[in-house]
Amino acid sequence: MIEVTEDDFNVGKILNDAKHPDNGALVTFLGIVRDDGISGMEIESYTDLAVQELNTIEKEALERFNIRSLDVIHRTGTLSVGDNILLIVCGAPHRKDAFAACEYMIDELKKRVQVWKKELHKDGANGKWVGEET
Amino acid sequence: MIEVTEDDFNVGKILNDAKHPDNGALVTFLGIVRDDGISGMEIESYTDLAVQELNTIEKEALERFNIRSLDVIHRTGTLSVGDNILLIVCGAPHRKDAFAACEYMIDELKKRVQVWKKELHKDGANGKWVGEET
Amino acid sequence: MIIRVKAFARFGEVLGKELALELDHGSDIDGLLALLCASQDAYDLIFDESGTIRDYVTILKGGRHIQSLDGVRTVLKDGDEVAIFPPVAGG
Amino acid sequence: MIIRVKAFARFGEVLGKELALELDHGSDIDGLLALLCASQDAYDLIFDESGTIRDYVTILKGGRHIQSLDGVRTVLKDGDEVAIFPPVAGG
Repeated sequence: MIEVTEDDFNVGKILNDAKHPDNGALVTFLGIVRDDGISGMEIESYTDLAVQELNTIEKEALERFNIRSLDVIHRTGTLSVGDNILLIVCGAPHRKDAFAACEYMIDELKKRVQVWKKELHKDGANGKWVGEET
Repeated sequence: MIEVTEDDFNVGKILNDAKHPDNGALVTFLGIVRDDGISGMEIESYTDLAVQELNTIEKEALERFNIRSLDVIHRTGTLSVGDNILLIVCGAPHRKDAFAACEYMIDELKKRVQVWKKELHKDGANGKWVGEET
Repeated sequence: MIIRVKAFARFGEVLGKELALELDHGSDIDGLLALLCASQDAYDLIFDESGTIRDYVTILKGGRHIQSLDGVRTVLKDGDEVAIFPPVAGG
Repeated sequence: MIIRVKAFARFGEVLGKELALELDHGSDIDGLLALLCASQDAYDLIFDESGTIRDYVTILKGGRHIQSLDGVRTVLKDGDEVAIFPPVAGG
């Protein structure tokens, strides 16, 4: 399952759905809005393309690693400190593949998927877009 | 939190409890009884020592990696295919530390923590202890 | 002809997030950018001092990088969708 | 004196999981093992053909490896707890 959505997700349910008789290991990455002196983040996506790119990366991971499932949900919209941003769940017979594929997915996502984050400041001032030099 | 227990756990709740303003990344390892032609597993522990060893490994991980939290729950008793065996949740400001510490915990756990698993066969025959040559 | 433009992140703030621009038939990306970057702020965001498109700018036509087409000489046709955005930063 | 023994996994199946053994005052691990491994099955599980404790056997007294104490010459006292187990396999 690949989703780019404003909605929050239920990690317990998604993990349960990822259970498969072949899967002995589920490795999960949960990205959360961290308190860097900000109140939250505004997350924007080019959704059609982001979903397409996530599917491409998933396909690469399924070819490279011995995994059975890879689920990704990336949220968009206005999020507060502590809110879920991103969930990746990778299921595999063995743990090494699950860890490697989960890390591959998040590393490539950060480089390739059409999503941008803007910091929202506590004083209401206009924050900066993450990754911008200025 | 370090636990060795017969009780199942609620992954969603534990992940939620691991949220901390400094944690931008939660990496979770969930070990599940895999269908290797078995019906389940009997898991035995030397509980006092296992908890002590898990605490030692947690301390090592907190020294080696920039992480804020590390939770481990290892189940014991009779488990069926698909049942949860082990949960590790590692929270860190950044994902690389969270992944590295989570992998460190599971790698060391497998080598050092006083837990043993016996396969239960579908035909009711006496299964073998995992790791035994005979 | 009408070209639809989507701009993201900082680019959306400066250029507008979703635009429908009227261009002469046969116009290319170069012509689109001239219209899109009429203001100094917009121009400085997309072009460097020598008038070259900055390295960090990605431009897609119909989901394909213009580098894989004819670059700024890529010809547009009525209804094309062009996307323009800075480096991604998700996760 | 009474020594409590805990054995795990296959060792528990062969030796018994929890035992309270009566030993002479001043007995050591060697003496305990002689009592514990009276049966051929038990002996073969713990000792190799030359009578040496097999590499895969871990023995703890009060939670400490006997290697860090005096090995099989580690002297026991009333109420001591000894644990004996094969390589761990959790996770």
